[in-house]
Amino acid sequence: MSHDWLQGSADDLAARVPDGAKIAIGVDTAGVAMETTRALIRRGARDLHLVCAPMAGLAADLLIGAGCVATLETSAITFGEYGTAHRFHDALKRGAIKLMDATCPAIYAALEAGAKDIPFIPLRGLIGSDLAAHRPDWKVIDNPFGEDDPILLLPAIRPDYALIHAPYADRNGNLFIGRRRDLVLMAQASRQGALATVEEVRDVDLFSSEETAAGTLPAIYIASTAVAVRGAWPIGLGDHYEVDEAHFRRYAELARTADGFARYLDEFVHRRRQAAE
Amino acid sequence: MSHDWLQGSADDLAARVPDGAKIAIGVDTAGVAMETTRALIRRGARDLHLVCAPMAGLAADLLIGAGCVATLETSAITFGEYGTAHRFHDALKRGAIKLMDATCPAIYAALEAGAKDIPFIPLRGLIGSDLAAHRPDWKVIDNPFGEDDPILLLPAIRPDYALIHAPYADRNGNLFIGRRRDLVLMAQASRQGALATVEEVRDVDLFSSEETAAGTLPAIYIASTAVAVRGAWPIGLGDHYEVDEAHFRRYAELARTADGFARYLDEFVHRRRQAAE
Amino acid sequence: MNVSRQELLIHTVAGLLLPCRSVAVGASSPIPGAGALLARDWAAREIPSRRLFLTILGSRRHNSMTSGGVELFDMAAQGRLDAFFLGGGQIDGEANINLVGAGGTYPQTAVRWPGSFGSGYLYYLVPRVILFREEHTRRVLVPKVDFISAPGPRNDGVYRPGGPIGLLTNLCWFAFDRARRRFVLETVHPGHTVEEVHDNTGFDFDGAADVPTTALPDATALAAIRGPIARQIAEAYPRFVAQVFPNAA
Amino acid sequence: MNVSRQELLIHTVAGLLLPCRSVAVGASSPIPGAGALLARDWAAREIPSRRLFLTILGSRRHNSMTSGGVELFDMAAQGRLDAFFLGGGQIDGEANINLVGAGGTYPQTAVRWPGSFGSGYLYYLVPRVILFREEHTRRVLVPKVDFISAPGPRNDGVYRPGGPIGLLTNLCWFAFDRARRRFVLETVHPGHTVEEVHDNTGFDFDGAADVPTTALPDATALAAIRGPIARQIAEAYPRFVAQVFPNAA
Repeated sequence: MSHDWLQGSADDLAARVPDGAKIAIGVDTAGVAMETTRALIRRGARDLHLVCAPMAGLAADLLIGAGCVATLETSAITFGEYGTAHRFHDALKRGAIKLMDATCPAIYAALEAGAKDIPFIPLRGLIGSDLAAHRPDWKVIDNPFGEDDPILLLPAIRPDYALIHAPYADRNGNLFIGRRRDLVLMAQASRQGALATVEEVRDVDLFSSEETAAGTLPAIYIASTAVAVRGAWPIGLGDHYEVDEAHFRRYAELARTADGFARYLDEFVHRRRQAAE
Repeated sequence: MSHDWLQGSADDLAARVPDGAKIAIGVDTAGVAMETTRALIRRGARDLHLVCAPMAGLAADLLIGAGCVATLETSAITFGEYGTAHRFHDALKRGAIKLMDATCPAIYAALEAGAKDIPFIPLRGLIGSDLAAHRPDWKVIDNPFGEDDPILLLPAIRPDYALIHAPYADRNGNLFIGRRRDLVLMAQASRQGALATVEEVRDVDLFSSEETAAGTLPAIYIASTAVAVRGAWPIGLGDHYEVDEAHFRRYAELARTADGFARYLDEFVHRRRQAAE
Repeated sequence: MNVSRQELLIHTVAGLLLPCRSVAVGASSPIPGAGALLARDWAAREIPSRRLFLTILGSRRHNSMTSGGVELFDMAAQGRLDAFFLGGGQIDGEANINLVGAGGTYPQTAVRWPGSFGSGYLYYLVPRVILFREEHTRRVLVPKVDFISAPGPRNDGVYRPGGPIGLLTNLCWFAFDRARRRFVLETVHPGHTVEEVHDNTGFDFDGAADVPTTALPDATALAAIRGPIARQIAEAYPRFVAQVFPNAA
Repeated sequence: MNVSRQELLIHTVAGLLLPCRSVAVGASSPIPGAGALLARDWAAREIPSRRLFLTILGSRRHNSMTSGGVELFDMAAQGRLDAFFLGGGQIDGEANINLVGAGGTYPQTAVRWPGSFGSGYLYYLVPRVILFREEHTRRVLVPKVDFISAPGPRNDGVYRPGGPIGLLTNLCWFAFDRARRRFVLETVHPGHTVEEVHDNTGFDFDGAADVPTTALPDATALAAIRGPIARQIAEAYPRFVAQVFPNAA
């Protein structure tokens, strides 16, 4: 197999992301590129505009805590049952990040508009909420096809890159993603495409059967790919591995304070220690 | 297997479609419900608004020729290499149908707006074309997020039903469609959902693996399902059977004249003769 | 018959969902999830059998969506989602909900919660939104929320085919009167009193002087909850089931 | 070396597509499809090897899209589609194209063609649209089209990052000058003359008095066209290959 599309590591992907870039990351169930996230911190990325599609967890908390993020656009930051996003809360209180609070379907719709490269898209809901009140970039117009029908318009979101992680790539660089079509949306909406890590490269052609083709993200949407074994760790990956709960507990303890968080970064990001499986 | 969701035949599906209904049909490569189309003609449907998603072939020509159609919304009517749509041309010349000429992405985008139930969606292109000049239902506005940037708004399309055909249903009424996501769009956009025929019902659960799940249209979008073996005939169906070219030649001859078309209907629609495989 | 608080809530949720064809349950919601599974079981036992489509976010098995995360929201817009659950760090008497934060000045609130999730949209579109918040205190049920993630129904000309049908807590079930924009105390859970509800609610609400007690599950329902339903919800919420139904497995 | 008309066109198309990263070819387009396959082959042989993403609509093998029919159009909007082919029942000197009908009064035209397909959108967005129409007559190449399916480039403030780069026919290759909104005769195919082009073109165009002849494929290219390329395009166009390359299989 000649894989000239394959990079050496997640650090090679992170090297492509300039300071100030707009980066999309996905939900914990969709394949989170945690190793690329750590690589971004190692490379010292700054002033990122983080678009959580449509919310995020540990990846956002790490990037915020490490000072990589200037702007955070999200519907929620949550670890679910696995603790609290202390670094996000701390940055908010310090006024260290600009927050663009949204609701999930607004981020999805804006990314869909991005993938269609239409400048805006209307969405129901939101009018009369404080979410809309704090988003001067959203506009309410009178539905031109209705009467006395106010409707919100969202500007399209086109990230520079989407960070994604998938179970495997085929020999041509197409990614198997199954039903996780959020990854398709994120990759299509991104101007440069996805920076993708995979657990492995398999010597197969995903387009050879209608079943695997249906669950494939085509290579044309991928800017760069590298293998990162357990690349979503400590988050789980579908049928492949479970969330590392013990590690989340450890993180929750350390990330309560800036010092503890610095020790966490030192150990697990800069020195690249992964908990044993 | 108890299949209480399964109807007896395509004629049971056609019985659900009232006169005047807005009906979506798909392209020849996506699984055309030809048997349901014939059943609609048998039931004598009238005044249909046919939405071709985003164009159509024989199914549209048959429905138009049989007098079922009042309004035709499409980007093209074509049999590809298999002849000319004589009944469409004849109806146009007689002024028997209202034509809403479009371009493929406009119909897709309007159906996407339908699936999101947003009242309209912007689209690039079209401005300055005679397509736009003849569509008073489309509006040009100034992009509220830009400057001196005219952009077209399309009203959403929400058909009442989508007519679709798929290789098989699983035991719970989910349909395997593979990559043919046009069928998902058509079903989601339709208020009542899809009227679906399948080649067979298989005693499997499409959601049991990530591969088959990725290529599945969930049962929640399906209004009614029936088995119709070779239900796309004389059009082909993916890996299952090829187009019946001899039958298309026969159709092309007969459909040149109203009389010939009437003989075709009598033989192949009302007397239900299918050419031998 | 000893019925736990969770069992009562699961049973109450199931009753509220029974009329539905399609229900979705958000993340971190084991009780709504179990209630939806019970309602689905009841619908399947009707004669003729009736299908209740159910999506439990975070579950791989009870999830039949194939178009990504946006599908839930599109489904709601299409009118294909009859019920959903929302909570809130604060809920006020006009059914405004706040999932963002309290105190301080936004965005530098004294307390910050995860965020609004899908509430700023689903609350307008889903016909039967059930507000579900176990904690029933004046800290949660406030006169006026500090931040409106999603506003309660109001007559402001905004497209709003959906909205809350009521609020279920550890103490009671409030219906919500959309015309009068007020909660109405409908039933109080066994072991609790109307007075207790008043004492712990920060907003005014309506209700007859004589409020009935929330119905308990019968033996059949209780056996279903403790057996098959507990086992089904364990796929998405193993820790919840280990704590509340240790004998289910 | 005896080069057929089709072989010359395939070779010319391949040269026009060589700079691209991503090309799509519409339905009923065997020559553009074969040309795109040849360009892909050339790109793969470059050192270092370069990948040309190719989608042939109607082909199952040369189609790597997984989001339905809309994906082609979204891809164009995203800037991920460098080239596409459009034709027309009529094409005029300002590169307006008509795929709808001629004569009569719309919609009751004397002649009706299938319809506009994706032209009313792709023509604005794809940077290298190649107008491809084999028939080179005054019936097709008219002073002014009867219906504008898609307008040629014009200075009207409409968002238009794309447009035609030229027009390829059985007689010649015209480039299109977007600033002057006129076709420019660039090469005339072997065996034909500038005079013949003028006689058969219904619109005015520019061009030097001394127009070069369209380059012929060399022996390597011709062997590729007749062998592997013909075999690859046969999957989508078996009848074309049986007619034009009977010895390919």
